[in-house]
Amino acid sequence: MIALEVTVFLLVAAAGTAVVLTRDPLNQAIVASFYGLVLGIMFFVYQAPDVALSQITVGAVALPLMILLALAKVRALRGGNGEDDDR
Amino acid sequence: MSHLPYVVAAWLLLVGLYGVVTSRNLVHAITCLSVAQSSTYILLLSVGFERGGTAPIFLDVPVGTKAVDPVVGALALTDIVVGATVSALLLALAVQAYKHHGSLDPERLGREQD
Amino acid sequence: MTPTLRRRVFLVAAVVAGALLLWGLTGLPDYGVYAGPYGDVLNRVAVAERKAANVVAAVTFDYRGIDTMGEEFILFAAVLGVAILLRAQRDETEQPPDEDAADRHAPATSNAVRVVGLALVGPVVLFGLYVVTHGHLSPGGGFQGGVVLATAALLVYLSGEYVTLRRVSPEVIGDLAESTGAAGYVAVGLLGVAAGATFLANVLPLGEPGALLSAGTIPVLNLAVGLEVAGGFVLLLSEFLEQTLVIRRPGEVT
Amino acid sequence: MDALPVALPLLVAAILVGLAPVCPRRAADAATLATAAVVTLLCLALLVRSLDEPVVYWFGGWTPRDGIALGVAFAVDPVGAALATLAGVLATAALTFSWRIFEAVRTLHHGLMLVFLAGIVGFCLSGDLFSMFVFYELFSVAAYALAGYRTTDPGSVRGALNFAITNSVGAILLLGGIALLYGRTGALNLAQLGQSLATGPADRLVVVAFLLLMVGFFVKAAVVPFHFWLADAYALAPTVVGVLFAGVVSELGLYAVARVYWTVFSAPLAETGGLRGVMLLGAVTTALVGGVMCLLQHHLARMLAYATVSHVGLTLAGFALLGPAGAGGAVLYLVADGMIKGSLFISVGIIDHHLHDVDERRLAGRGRHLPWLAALMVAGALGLAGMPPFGTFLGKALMEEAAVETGLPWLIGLFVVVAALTSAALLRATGRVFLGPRGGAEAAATRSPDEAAVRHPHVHATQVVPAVGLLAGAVAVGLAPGLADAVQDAAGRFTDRPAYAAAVLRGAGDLARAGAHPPLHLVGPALLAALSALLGLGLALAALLPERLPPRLRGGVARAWGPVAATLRGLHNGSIGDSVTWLVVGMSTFGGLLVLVVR
Repeated sequence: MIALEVTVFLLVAAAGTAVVLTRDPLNQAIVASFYGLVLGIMFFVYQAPDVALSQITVGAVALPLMILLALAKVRALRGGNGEDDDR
Repeated sequence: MSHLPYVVAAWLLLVGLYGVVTSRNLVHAITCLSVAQSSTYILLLSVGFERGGTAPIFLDVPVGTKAVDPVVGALALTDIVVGATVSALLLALAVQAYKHHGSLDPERLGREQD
Repeated sequence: MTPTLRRRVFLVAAVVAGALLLWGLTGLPDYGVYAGPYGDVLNRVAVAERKAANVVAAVTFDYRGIDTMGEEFILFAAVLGVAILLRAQRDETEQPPDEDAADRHAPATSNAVRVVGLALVGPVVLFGLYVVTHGHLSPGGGFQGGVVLATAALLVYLSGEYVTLRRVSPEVIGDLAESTGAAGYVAVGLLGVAAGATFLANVLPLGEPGALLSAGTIPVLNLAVGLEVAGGFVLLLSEFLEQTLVIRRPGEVT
Repeated sequence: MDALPVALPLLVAAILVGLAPVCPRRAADAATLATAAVVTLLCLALLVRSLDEPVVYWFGGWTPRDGIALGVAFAVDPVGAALATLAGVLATAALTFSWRIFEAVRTLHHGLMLVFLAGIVGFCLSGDLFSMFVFYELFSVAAYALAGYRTTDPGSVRGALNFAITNSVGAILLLGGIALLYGRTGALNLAQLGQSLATGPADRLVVVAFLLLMVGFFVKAAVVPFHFWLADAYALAPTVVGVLFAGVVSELGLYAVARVYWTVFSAPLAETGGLRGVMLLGAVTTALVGGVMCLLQHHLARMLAYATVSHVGLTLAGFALLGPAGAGGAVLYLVADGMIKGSLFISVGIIDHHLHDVDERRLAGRGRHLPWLAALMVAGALGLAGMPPFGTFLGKALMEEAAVETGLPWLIGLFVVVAALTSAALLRATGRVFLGPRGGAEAAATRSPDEAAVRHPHVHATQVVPAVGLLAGAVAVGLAPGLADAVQDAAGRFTDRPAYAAAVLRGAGDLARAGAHPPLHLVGPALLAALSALLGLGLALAALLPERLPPRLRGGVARAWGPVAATLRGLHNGSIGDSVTWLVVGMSTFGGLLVLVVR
């Protein structure tokens, strides 16, 4: 196995672990976006450019965006309710 | 070493589930679930990978060139769409849960016993 | 279970599950060795049979086109679900947002951001269309291109033209695009039946590999998927956005 | 045109949603109901056609080459077609029920219902493992949305979240299993997978792939301990959805367990006698936990949800005998049981609609003016108990005979006990609501003071007819002449891997027609069913009139029962984290046992 592949695999494992260990959802969305990008790169290494393109548009852009919007929505609700929540 | 990607996939599955189980925030849990889901993309593409193969696109290379499996590519594409849409639906449910309970903490989604 | 107990129970079970997984996974052929016949056969015959240079596209939209139909309707169902959940919520709590309110609540955006954002819209749309229409030739296709197109709509929002977007009503457009694309996929499938073959049979002229008009129904299905995915993601994003904007009070930062 | 039962509802769903802004509500209702009815008829037609030989339909015309499947096939046999028909019948009944009362309904819900139905039908007909996964996700995603949309009820959102997260984990494991099998065989077609695995032993990859696939389906079927998500999701869903959830969704998980075992794994795992024991362990645990939990409920829909868990255990026991006789009985039982639960769910929906409550204690005595509804519930309870003439009786009789033949006669005891538990819960609730005294002081306090002034909505015929119709269907399944033989024939083919593979991969329809089946002994099973019903009635009476019991017995029962009840209630706390943790615990336990028995 060539060094590039091993590096990418280990990077993916580390990034995925970082997503889980980032407990604050706002920061987590950023880390998840990075993870999506790394996965996309891994799929290029796998000679699967179709999948890589999907993964980058969805995993690195669309999904983190939806997470951010959902959090913004929750924040707006909190403002509306005057309630607080322990994140 | 020849099984490293499989190990990575198993690791991501379990780490993602660990996140779901220990999460104190629904949005966090949903993102962790998507990490667990991503293990399947890796597993699928790994089993279809052929050392030295090109992408299965025969525009500039002639048919017959050694190429990786196109089927796992198609499966992984479907898988990614499924994962993303389920995450979107879960996020909408989480927003809804916040509205009812004023919290995203899964432990605080109160439950009436009967 | 208390959180601590649950974590412990999980960790014990996960160690066992992980050992089982690794034990089973080592039964796979070594990484980099592809054993099965399926992909090899398709790589050999697909270009000749389907005139599609991109074999992944041929698998996605022809050999296993029924899976992709299912996948499109998974997206369709999820978007419907999000719409039902978030729209119902809106009806419960808020007064119907009128144009004035939307104007007032729209975020203030600097002119520079606005210009850059709008300048990007054109190229992004073009790129999205390219990706959708060349799915049978190069990496990409309806799904990837559709997501790109949906982000173009988001750019319009980011550049502060949210009010413009509202006038076009993303919900109506999104619903329509999404359902047209989804129905279109099934309709192409029925075309095969109408032509006397089976459902999803590729009955259009196949052309020559590498040409834009080739591979029969594959580019048509790509268009249907592109339409559906673009509509679906516009809906998803706008449902979440709508929520945020209508509720947000003036002066609050998101 | 064998794709139509899936393509038609999807097409109508897309059109309805596209036309939502301009489509009148009644037109949307009518189109949805008509589509569900047409799908039912199409599936029924497939069922009839598949009685002679399997209907194999290759999408895009990609018939296999040299035994290699290039495309995806629907491989329809009577078992799959019967389940698809059941889904169609339940959907038609549920939509009829909602014709008059579902005022919050919008075209979007109709779209989701049709997608849900199409997903189920596709899942039942598919002969390709990955397509099964796609259809599994299709009906699941529709189900998550349908479970959570009743946004006025906070519990429904929590239930939907737990449902969606736990089932998504199940789907991930399922896909992992598919990837493992694909890596070994390079095939996705069930028949081809079976052919490929038949040449080798049950090595570690086969065992772990089997584990992952089974766990994925066990989650859907709600086999203990993969069931913790079920009660909230099913019980708090709207009636129109709950009918399908309780009636067919769990059954789909069981169907997939059986289908995948027999088409793919039956050859390499054939030598492992211990497999039967492991599966039976899960079946017995599920049946008992579900039965006891059912008895502990006072929320009527939740009671039905746990009755579902319990009967999943019974049906799994039939499949776990790993022979055609048990499988045939299980399939018959599953279809009849699904219709009975659907009918009961509709009855509960009528109670909810009419009396605005579904809690047995608060409802005490308030149903006295609805004797016909009481009759429907009692009939349903007897159906659950497996009394003749319901189809559940015939199914159970077949399973009991298979258990004896397999040398496991003690299973009959399980059937009796479980049927008694679930019917007891329902009889108790029916007695309390329709016959009992109006609630005591505690119930009165929780009831609104001006309840007498509340006008009870009229009960429409469109609500009652589907409940009666489904019960009639369950009876018809039990009485249809020659059905027992047909079921045994179908089960023989369902469990015949080489014949299935030949039909799918080579289009060879030369099926060894099963000879005449020996006549079933029905007197013994009828006595056992009567015993179940009597036990159930006795338990129900004891619960309703505890003061009539001897004090010593009452005290003893309370001491023994109390801790069990408290423990079980504590475990079923609706927590998402717990649910996923139990899933992993169940997976490692099941996996560990598999490793021990597969040698």
